[in-house]
Amino acid sequence: MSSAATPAAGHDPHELDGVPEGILAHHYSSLAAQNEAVRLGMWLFLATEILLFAGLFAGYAIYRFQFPEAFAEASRHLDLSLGTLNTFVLITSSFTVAMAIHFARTDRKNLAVACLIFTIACALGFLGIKSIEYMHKFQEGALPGPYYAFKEVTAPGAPMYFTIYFLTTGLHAVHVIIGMSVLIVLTFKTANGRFSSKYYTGLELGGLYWHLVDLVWIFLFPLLYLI
Amino acid sequence: MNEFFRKLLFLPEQASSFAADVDHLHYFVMMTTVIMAAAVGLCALLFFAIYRRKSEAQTTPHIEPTLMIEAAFVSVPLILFLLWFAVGFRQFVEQDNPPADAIDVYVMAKKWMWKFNYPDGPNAVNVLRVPAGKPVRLLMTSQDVIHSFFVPEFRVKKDVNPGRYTQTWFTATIPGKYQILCSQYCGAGHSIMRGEVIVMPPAEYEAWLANLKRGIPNTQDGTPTPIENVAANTSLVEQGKRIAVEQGCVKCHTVNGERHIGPSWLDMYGRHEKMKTGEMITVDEGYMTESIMDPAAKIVDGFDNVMPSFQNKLAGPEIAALVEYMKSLQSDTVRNTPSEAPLYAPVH
Amino acid sequence: MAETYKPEAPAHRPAAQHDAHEHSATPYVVVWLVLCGLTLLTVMTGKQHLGAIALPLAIAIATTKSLLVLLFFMHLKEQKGIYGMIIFVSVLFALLLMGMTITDVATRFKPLSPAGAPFGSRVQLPDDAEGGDKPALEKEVAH
Amino acid sequence: MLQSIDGSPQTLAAPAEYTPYLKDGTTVMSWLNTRDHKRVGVMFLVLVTLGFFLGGIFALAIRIKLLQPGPFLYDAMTYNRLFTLHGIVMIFFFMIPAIPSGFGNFVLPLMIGARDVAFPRLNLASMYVYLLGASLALWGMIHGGVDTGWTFYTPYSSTTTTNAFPVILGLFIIGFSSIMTGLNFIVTVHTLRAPGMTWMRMPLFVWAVYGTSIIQVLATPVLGLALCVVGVENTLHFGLFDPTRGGDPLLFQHLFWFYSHPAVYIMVLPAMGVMSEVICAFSRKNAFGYNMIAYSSLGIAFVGFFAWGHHMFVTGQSSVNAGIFGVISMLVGVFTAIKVFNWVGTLYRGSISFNTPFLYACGFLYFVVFGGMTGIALATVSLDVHWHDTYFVIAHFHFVMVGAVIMGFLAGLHYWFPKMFGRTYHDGWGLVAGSLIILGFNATFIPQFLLGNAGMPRRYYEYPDQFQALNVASTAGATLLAFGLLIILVYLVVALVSGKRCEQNPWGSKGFEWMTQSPPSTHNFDVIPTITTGPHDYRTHTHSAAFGVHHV
Repeated sequence: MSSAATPAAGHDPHELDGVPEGILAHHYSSLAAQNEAVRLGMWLFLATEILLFAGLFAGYAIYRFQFPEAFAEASRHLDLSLGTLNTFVLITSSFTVAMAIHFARTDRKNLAVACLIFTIACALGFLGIKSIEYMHKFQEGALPGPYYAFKEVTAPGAPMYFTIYFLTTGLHAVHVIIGMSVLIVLTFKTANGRFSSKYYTGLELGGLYWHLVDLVWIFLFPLLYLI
Repeated sequence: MNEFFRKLLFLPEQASSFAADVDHLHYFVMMTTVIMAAAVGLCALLFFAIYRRKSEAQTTPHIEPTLMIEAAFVSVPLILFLLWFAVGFRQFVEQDNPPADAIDVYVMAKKWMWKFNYPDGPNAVNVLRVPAGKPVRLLMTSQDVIHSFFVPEFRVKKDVNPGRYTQTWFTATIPGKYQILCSQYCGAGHSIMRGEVIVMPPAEYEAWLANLKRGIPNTQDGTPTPIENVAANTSLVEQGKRIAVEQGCVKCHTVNGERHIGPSWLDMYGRHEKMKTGEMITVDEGYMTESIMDPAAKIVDGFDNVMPSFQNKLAGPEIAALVEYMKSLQSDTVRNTPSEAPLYAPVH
Repeated sequence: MAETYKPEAPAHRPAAQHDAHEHSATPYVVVWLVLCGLTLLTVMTGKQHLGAIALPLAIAIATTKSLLVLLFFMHLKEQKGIYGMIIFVSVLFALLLMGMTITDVATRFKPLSPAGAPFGSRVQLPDDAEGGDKPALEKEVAH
Repeated sequence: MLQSIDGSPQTLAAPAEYTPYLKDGTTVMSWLNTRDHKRVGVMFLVLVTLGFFLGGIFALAIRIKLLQPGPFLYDAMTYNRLFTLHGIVMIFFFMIPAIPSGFGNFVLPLMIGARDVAFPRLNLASMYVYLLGASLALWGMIHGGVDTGWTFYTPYSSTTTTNAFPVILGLFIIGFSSIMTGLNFIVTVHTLRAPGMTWMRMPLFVWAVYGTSIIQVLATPVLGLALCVVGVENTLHFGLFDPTRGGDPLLFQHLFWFYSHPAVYIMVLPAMGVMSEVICAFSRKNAFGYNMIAYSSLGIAFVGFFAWGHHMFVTGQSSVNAGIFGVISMLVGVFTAIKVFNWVGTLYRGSISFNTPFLYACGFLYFVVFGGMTGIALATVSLDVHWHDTYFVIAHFHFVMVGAVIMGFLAGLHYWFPKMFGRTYHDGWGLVAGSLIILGFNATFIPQFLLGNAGMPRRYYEYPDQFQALNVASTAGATLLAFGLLIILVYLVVALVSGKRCEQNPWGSKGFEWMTQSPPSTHNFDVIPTITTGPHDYRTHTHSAAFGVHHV
């Protein structure tokens, strides 16, 4: 889905006095206009992501309102240290993606590639920590709906907490995986010199998507872990 | 005038108290719609007739609407629509809040049938008997999917959601038989899930109720489906007393006002209780049902948390019977009048 | 004489692609440190379970963190207003969806959803779920 | 085509030799791998027309069964599947993509003087995603179909044993096609307008499609989430809406209607855009109150998001919510009323010629007023208690959907037929078919209004006997409507094959899309025009005026 959203950037570059140059589609008046359009398209796509998660946050709001003590009790059984670590991992990865774009814009390709690789490592770390938490929950039986068999929390509505937990973190994990694959593609492109101070929109859009994934987690973490 | 419009628009009989008002708003709205549609259509045809194209080379002036016209285009529909809303919403709020002296009936919707429990009478399937001229409140819930209680003649409709109560009310004015239809899609039998409301003159209703209490089901009640027989002789209150004894409630809760392991049930209904957490609540059906299912939720101050939960031990109708029994334990009168409406908790 | 269509050669050499010239990386590092600090803050306050103000405080911290990411990491600060407008409108509609659903649940007729409705939402642990009149829905579900 | 600078009337030079987009590569691959927005638009039109006829077949099957009150022809489960599939196919396969992805794709770049949409490859991807979603849903329909109604209300949709998951997954994927098209158009309007075309000189169809795109981009994700969660609920039973675990079925209804109410404006707004163009073109007059129509398009798009609760007045939603949603639903109605008054104002002192598109415009005016105001009546909270989930609601949304949107679709089809295929159709047959459709449509749905008043609930396989007479009348009307639509199919296909070749601007319209050749070349304009006036400015008569150059 995301590769389709940034179509115009991935053309085979043609050199312009040694510095790679974005290809100008026939119907745009200038390269700047084309980059403007691509960036506007990306921001609109980010708007759709925000509304996608809005639905789940509405569900969270309702069930927290109806079962406050179940939510509080269940959230205390989450592993706060792993959650906090995950938040730091994502914020750092957001920082390194921003640095990667900064290096690309100042023609320091190798540093940019290094930052991107570090970001992908952070993403893998996030997914690793998440799977540890999931395994822990599977053993405990803290699962959504009819599969709920968690002994400690028996307040009414406890399964609703874990339904919301698995839906939100699951959907977020899917977006982390999408973001990671976009970053892997961009790393290869940066490696073979595709982006430069003349043209780095493709990398910037990948970075925007990754920042959004971080934004969603910034809201998810306190709501799920810190009630 | 009312009858003419009602027949013209195929509206069913106005057999409930607010049916007439709703229909008058109906006529006003529909007539304005038809007039506006006709006006716009005729105006377009008129302009077509007058300004038909004279020649291929004809040019037309560039006309912009004056501010006055723009203001009129906005304000006329706005005022009209807001007027409709004002009248409509007032009627809706009146339809949504039952009067205090309404007769309670518990409605249980189930895949493709209706079950009615009268607090102090029999329960019946697919047939709801109500006295004419008295408000009847329906506390409805469903056992599986969403259904919807709809009686066209009363202009009454309310979805019946699983997992919670929804309520609606009506005052049937004209005695007779009216069809209950399910109007929320609920599967294969959605269109055959029909019941019947039999509106009886008050005297006849009391006589019918009295007969049934004495266990003489003299009138065949609609078409009770084989699965559900009509338990004619025991009222909910008596069933509640029997359950209270069977389940051992009376071992901890006295019925004569003495303090025991649990709070006494005498005069409990409607009382303002202080909880352990200091929160003041009024004892109503919601609180009583909640305490049966989850005693630890709200414990009365001065008592400790020893009561076992009856979750999965008691079915829906048994809970309703227990609640009715508790409500009937009033010290001043051993009530056989219809139960008061539950006190509504303030909307916080 | 029809002017045959020729894709316009890029008439002028495009200047450096972006207007604001990037010079130093310090703003990123600063923003990163502030974000880490805010995360620590929200974890500390969250752990103490402050009760009523816990939620608004957590949301406030999360909003400031997201604004920081939006303005600096995503360069919203130095770009045209249209992008900020898009995000603002989408957040507005998101809040609208959450707000109206909460108003509905909050102002519902209270006995309408007693926590322990006859076949209410109490936790049915699989091992003791077979007792009592299990609601038909659950029978069908747990096949 | 040389552009005359001084704007003197340009005698129609022989059309210079150019390769129209239809001839520019005639291999199948050139169509399947096209970057040309016009070809994507034509392919979308073909697909949505197939969807329309499939939905029509389901509709006729339902109408025939309803001739008898008792069981007849097929059983209840088949009936439930039929009305569900009728709803799904008509709404998701036809109504939502028809005008935005069909005509919008073809005409919008022409109208704003662009060579193509902002992201040509995303445009093609949108069509393939639509194809993938539609085929997945069709596969689900063939293997057992789904009987939950197009609204998928839980807990019925989460416990139904019919084959719901592939259909839900198919609709989830079709949602992406809608998002892609909307996103594409917003970026196109923002970045690719011709020089000189300020926001206030854009044609009204572009305003309408712009408003629609905003809704498509901002509302469809919530439908995606709702369908995704219902799919998970139906297969894995996560219990998000499971009432026995404290779940709240109303939460699904909130999520579903948060999309589905703005979705009705995705359907009707483009039709209103087509109407603005057709009424201005055939009365040869500038739009009366251009600003009001333009701003009310945005107003509908924006306020439409606030009004979804009027679908849930009787579902046990709190009366506080009912009040809030009731008031806002009234505001949305005002925007439509403004548009209607301005259309009638446009006719004033125009020079009107009565062709098929204009007949559909008149039909549209009547249906939008009658259908729209019954919508406002339904939003009047106390009347909705009696009407909700009865045939009155069905008559209302068919009046607005079939009446407004399909009239708009047919008007657009007839108005832009010469522009798209370079041929003209037989106008006489067009008028006959149009009047048949308008007549048949009224005969089908006026009885349903009365059925609703009489209290017949919707989605009823067997109904009480007293409703039979009206149902028979409605079925008769439905056959007339179907017959009218078939006539259109016939004479349009005939026109496609052997229609008379037409000149560049057969209607003499001053819409910007008529300023380039018909059918246009692949790159639309030889030289990107500069715009100096608004659209539809008929103060000076130049038969096929040079592009936008007028004595201001």
